[in-house]
Amino acid sequence: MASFVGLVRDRNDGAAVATMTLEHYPGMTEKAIARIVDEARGRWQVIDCTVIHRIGELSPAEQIVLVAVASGHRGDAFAACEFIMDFLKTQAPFWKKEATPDGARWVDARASDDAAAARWAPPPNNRAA
Amino acid sequence: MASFVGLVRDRNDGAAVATMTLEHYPGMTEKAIARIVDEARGRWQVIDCTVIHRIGELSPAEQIVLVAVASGHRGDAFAACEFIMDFLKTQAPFWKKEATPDGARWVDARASDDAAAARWAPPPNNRAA
Amino acid sequence: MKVRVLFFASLREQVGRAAEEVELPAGVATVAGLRAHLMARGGAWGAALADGRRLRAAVNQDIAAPEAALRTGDEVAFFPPVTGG
Amino acid sequence: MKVRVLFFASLREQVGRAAEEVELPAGVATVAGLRAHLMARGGAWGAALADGRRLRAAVNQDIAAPEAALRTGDEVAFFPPVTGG
Repeated sequence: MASFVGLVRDRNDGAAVATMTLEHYPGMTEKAIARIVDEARGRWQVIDCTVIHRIGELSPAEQIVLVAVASGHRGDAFAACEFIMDFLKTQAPFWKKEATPDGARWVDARASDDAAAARWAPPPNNRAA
Repeated sequence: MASFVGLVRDRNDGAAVATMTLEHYPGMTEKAIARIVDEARGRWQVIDCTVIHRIGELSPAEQIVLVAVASGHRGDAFAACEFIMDFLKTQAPFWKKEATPDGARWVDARASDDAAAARWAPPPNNRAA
Repeated sequence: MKVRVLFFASLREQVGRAAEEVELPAGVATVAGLRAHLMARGGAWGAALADGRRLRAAVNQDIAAPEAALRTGDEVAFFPPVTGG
Repeated sequence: MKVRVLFFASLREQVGRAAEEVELPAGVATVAGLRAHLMARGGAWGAALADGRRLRAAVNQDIAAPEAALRTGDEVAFFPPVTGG
């Protein structure tokens, strides 16, 4: 079983983070996560999969997101878990706002997250769901 | 934080597994795990890393091994965690013996585990520890 | 044709509202057309929707391209690139 | 020259012991030499150590190649490929 837990950073872009607030798009969030999980199930052997994403106000070191994937094959568990994280970061409608000593600011999307998601080529036709 | 938990299989190679016993090489085990973790720390940005491997008799679905890696970078956490698992499987002196309805048997090493470990090229010189 | 328009995150703050019903004028039938129609309101609307690279849209809760067609009753959302996970 | 030799897992069961002190005859000074010396005991020893592909060795708790040199007091272990994790 491979899993990933994302934690609230206590510093980001050089500033101390007092609290972080997660806004989301109710309805689309659930739909986007279900689609990402279905895509992972079509690509790898997955016995079970859990995705939990928190919303609202969080403090540094609190957990933001949990992705856990159980598989009979270690490599599949790791790949599916990382795939789901990469696509949550780029496809699921969540937005982070940080409270810092200089005031509140929206976190900028990162090019590195787009690059991480782009690494995953479309599935080969013979394995597509 | 990326993590992996390995569980005792309830079936393996077509037979039901009643219990599984893990033998190890005291002394070398600790040395081998420390070396694998050092190697991962030399390759990726790792804040902290925990490896727990059980020994003795276990039942199906019990946890065998836990590898947890904390990093400021998601990709580093996943890579270091999978690297450590792949090398635990091929370099650390543990041996599994399964009790099945047909008697006890030692588990065979898998070519797929050697292949998984071989995927990790030596580190580039400029990043070697 | 009437659609429901939602705004999220920094975009919601810039335009000062989370949702509204918008009556599309004749000839406006795509996401890009709706965006141009809203920008034409001027002021914060123009500024908030100006940068296409920082703008994403969804129609009925699926990510949609600028050329995606709109139908009456659709739920159209505008938001900046996502930053969850 | 005397070394301490350990056996693990299926190999331990085949040779019927977990550890012993071995006095190496003159000219035996490598892992491969020790293996040949033990195989020469015949019976289970020959069978257990015959298949080089299924045999691994460690000297002083580090994986060692067949040509690795031995020194008096070394701890040498023979075992099958590992299957933990």
